[in-house]
Amino acid sequence: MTKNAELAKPGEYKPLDLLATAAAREVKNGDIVFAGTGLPMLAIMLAKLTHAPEAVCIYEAGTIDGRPIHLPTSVGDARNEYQAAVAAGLNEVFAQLQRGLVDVAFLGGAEIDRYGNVNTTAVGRYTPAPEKRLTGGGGNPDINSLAKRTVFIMVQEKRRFKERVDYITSPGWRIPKWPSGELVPKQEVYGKFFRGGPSAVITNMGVFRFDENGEIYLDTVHPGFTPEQVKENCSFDLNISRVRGETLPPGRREIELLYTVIDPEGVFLA
Amino acid sequence: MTKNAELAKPGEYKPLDLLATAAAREVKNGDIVFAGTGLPMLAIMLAKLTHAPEAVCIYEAGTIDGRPIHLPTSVGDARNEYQAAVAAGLNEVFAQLQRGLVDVAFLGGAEIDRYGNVNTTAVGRYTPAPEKRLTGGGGNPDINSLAKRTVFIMVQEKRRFKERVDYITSPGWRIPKWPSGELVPKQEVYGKFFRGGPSAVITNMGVFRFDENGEIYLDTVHPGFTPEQVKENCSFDLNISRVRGETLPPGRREIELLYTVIDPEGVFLA
Amino acid sequence: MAKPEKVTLQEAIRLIPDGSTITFGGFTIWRRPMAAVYEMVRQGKQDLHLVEVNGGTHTEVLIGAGCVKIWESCWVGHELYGKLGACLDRFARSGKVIVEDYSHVHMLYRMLAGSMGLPYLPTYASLGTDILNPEYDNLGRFGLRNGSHPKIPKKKYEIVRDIFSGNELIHVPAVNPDWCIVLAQMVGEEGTVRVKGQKYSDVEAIRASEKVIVIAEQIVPEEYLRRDPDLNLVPPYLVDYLVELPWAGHPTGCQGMYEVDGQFIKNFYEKSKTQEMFDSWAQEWIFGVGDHYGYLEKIGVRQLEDLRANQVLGYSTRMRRGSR
Amino acid sequence: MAKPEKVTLQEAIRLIPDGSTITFGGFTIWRRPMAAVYEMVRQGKQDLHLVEVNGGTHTEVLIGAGCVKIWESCWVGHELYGKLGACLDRFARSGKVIVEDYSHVHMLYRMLAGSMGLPYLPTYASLGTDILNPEYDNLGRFGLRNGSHPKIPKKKYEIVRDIFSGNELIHVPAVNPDWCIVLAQMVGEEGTVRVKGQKYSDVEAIRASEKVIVIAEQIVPEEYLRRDPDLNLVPPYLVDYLVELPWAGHPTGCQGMYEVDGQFIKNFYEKSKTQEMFDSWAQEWIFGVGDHYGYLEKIGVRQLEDLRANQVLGYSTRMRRGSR
Repeated sequence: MTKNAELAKPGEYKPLDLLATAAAREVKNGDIVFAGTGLPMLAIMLAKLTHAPEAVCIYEAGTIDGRPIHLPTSVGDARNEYQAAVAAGLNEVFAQLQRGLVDVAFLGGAEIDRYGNVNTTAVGRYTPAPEKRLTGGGGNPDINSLAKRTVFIMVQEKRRFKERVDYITSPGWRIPKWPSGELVPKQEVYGKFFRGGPSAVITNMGVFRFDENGEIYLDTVHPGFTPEQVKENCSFDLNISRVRGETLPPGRREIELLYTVIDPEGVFLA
Repeated sequence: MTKNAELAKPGEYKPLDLLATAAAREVKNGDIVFAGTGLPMLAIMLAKLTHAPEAVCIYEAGTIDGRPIHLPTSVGDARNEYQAAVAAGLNEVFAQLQRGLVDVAFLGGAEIDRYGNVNTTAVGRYTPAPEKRLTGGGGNPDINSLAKRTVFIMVQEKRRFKERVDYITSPGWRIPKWPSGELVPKQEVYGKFFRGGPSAVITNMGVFRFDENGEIYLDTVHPGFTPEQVKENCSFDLNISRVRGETLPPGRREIELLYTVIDPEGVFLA
Repeated sequence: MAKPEKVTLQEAIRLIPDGSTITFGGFTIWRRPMAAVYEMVRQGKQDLHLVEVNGGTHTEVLIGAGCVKIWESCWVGHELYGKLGACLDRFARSGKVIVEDYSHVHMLYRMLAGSMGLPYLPTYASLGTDILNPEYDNLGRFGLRNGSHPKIPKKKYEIVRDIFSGNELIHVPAVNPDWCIVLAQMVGEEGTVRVKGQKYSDVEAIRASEKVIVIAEQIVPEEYLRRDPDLNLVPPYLVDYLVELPWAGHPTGCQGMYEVDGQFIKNFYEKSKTQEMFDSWAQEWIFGVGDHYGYLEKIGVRQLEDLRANQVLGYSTRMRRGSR
Repeated sequence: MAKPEKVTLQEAIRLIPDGSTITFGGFTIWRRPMAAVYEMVRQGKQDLHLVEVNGGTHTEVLIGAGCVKIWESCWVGHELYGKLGACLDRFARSGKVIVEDYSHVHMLYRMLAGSMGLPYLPTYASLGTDILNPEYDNLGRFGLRNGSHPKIPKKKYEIVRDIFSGNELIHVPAVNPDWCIVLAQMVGEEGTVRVKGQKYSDVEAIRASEKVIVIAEQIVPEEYLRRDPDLNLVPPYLVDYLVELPWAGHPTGCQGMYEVDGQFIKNFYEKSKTQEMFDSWAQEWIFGVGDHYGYLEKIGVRQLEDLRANQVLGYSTRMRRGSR
């Protein structure tokens, strides 16, 4: 078995492996994690098998601290229930979320803006009839409101990284205060209920974080890309002045776990 | 086995037998019943064994539709769970209650007034320190607010049937509207949420009901008592003009069921 | 009456009038009463008002078949097997379906409020989003919040300042659907419902609704379920109609019974992208098969056995899921 | 940390500072963590602020021993075995304990709100009662609603007019106790809690509270409990401290384990009617026995075996309950 510390070299891993590994590294040991369908499931399972064995996973559909032996394909999956602590329902897990128990959550989105506002509802005009309807928010905005940290996993495209998203499905760091709609810091809208918000965005090109003003900046760039290339794939003027360097590639042990223990069937990792 | 229709003669039953039987007769077949500790348990079990086999019993502690084979002594009792449909908790049963599912509930009280307001909290002065502290309301006021009909089982004493109770624990037909405290009809306080209220009071001397104005009157008097005797055991001027006659005594079959099937151990029926 | 009436699927669905407000048990592509949804399409239900904690493949079938007028929810899609609701996209764009967007917590709390007999519940989930944009209140824009529609609240939500916390939060209005249809693994002869595994928001949907149809994969001795009341979901008196029908959730999954049929959903998703393709899919899989057993015959024993859950693990171990 | 720390009863109780706000699992005289209550008396806890969905024998012991300053709840008594709380009567009359009366639904919703992270919940239960009489807001009368007590809300309740129903209802404030102590039949080695039978308001009390102590009648393999996650109450991360102690609920009952000791409670109730008798009872049954095992020895094997539950029925069939 290879050592965890041995990092894979360029060409020895696929983009998805890097995404899963980078996402897993956002989990701290002991974290209570809210994970959605897809890549986040790989990330939390990888984290638990490596540096965060005491992390606990809650699924939106109601399963708490499952220990699946086969990779679940969605949060409703029966596989999540294997050796779970509790098989509850939405009311229980959302109560825990709103009570402030969730440390970190993984989310996705179709569009994001410089303040971390995310759109999963509709592209273009919303009303009276939408130009293009997406899935809708689901629990994304709730989890993003109520967890201490959230990590977004997204595809890096110019049309997805926008100055302003067409519809704010999920609240970033500057958000409308209704009924006026004036954009104000998240803290102002949530007051005593404020717990945190987007802490990282991981794409196929880099890892982004948010500064003191809640503005996104590029933190690390994935091996094989330059900060300028990332900037070119944003519609807004991305801050690349704080780049710390390259994103750490996956370890060889992490890749082995992903392909042989976590997803041997090739459900997500083809 | 004796026939249900055969009524017992004076001297063939005890006061408690009559109370249990009269209470059981308030249950209609198919009713969803909320029952408390003590006599109500005998009443609902008796009703189910006689004229209301499809009645269903919910206990405040969380058990729904139990089929106990040994008489429970309190609503929290494990005996309630035998062959129950669901062993839930307070949140589930109170949700059903507030949702309007409960047809009839049995309650008790230390004091009652002419409008059916009941006190189980404190006798005499309440504040700053009470003169005599009782148990407190428990679910009594909630059940009395939210069920379609409630039946009170009480001891008939002058000090308990008062012009005005010292503390309105459980709402009758004329109740204070806060913050002013003005006494108004229950319908006015509950508005759209109004479902009903006290429909009968059963004591060791008679059965009382409420008129169009929400005022209590004597409906039937137990064998062996006169309406005047009942009136003498009330502090207020009891309406005895509508007495229909004597309370139907227990059937022989009902007594047999009470002593041989429902409470063979003599938990309540010594 | 404390006991549900046992009826056929066709009888149960015939009871639902056009224009009803409906909700379903299940979660996205799990434990959805698909057989009931197909039968609703066969019976040509119109103007349905769906209020769902979340949507899924069943929602798309109903929308594509033209049964739905209003959809209030937070999400529709097919998880891994179809990234969005193509029918909803099409019907929303053309204005044939009015969409009212909430968040997942909002929808849950609307149903929970209804199930608790409350007119609303408070929350601060999803403050600062366009879900609360007053211009995006679609039912209001269409003039449907004038009080003449008993199942449409006067406001989408209300902003309140709370004296206890000193904070702003919102009240979301209760919903009490006319009908709720739930799929359960086991129901007792008298109607006690047992749901295995995650409960999703089934109990809230059942308690909130005026009439409840439960489709049981199997009806079992009541006495068996009552040996373990800790495992049961709701008592018989919360169920109005009971239908027994195996595989009633296909192509969605049912814990302990069968797997999600991912290939079937993927194929449906592709066909749902145009109305023409949807119509021919519906002809093939809904109208053409006649009834539920015709549908199962068309799927075939081999596929059903691949989908059948391993009785120890609760999910299929025979079905090929990935690329390896 | 996801796992509770395993400690002794003495260690667990030592962690609770005087003046703490405390709640308990259980219901009236069922599944109350009595061993913990006795230990609180032995350690001489002072100025406790109890916030309970309902009270019972445990409340009376704490009040009689002078540990309690404020009691917010809706009911105290001993069911069949003592018709009221004689200690509360005495301490309330003398003004040594401040009582705040709510209804059962109010208390449940206060705990539920706390457990859902909400500042309040709405209800219309118990409108039109003296519970809502503004002059009967005892904490307010004693000047404790001035905002300087973090666990005392600014108002007892608020009357609101709701725009959705057009009706008046009330908001009851959330409570988040500092400590919650729960007795469970089984806890896994890692801390998953299983409660058999009625759940009362245990999950609400646990989620609402800042720190949770669970007393397990028995600690069992975690893997065993996780085979059936449908039966478990809460996951390990909601439990801070875990104590294993058999018969920890005596004289209250514990489903599947043992019966209520009615004679014991009846005797306690009689003794609780004067402070002198209470003190000598406490000397005999709390201080004199030294610890929990001393207490059990004093009760004796014969009595314990009479109380032990029949493993099929979940309650005792050996104990004489009535007059026949």
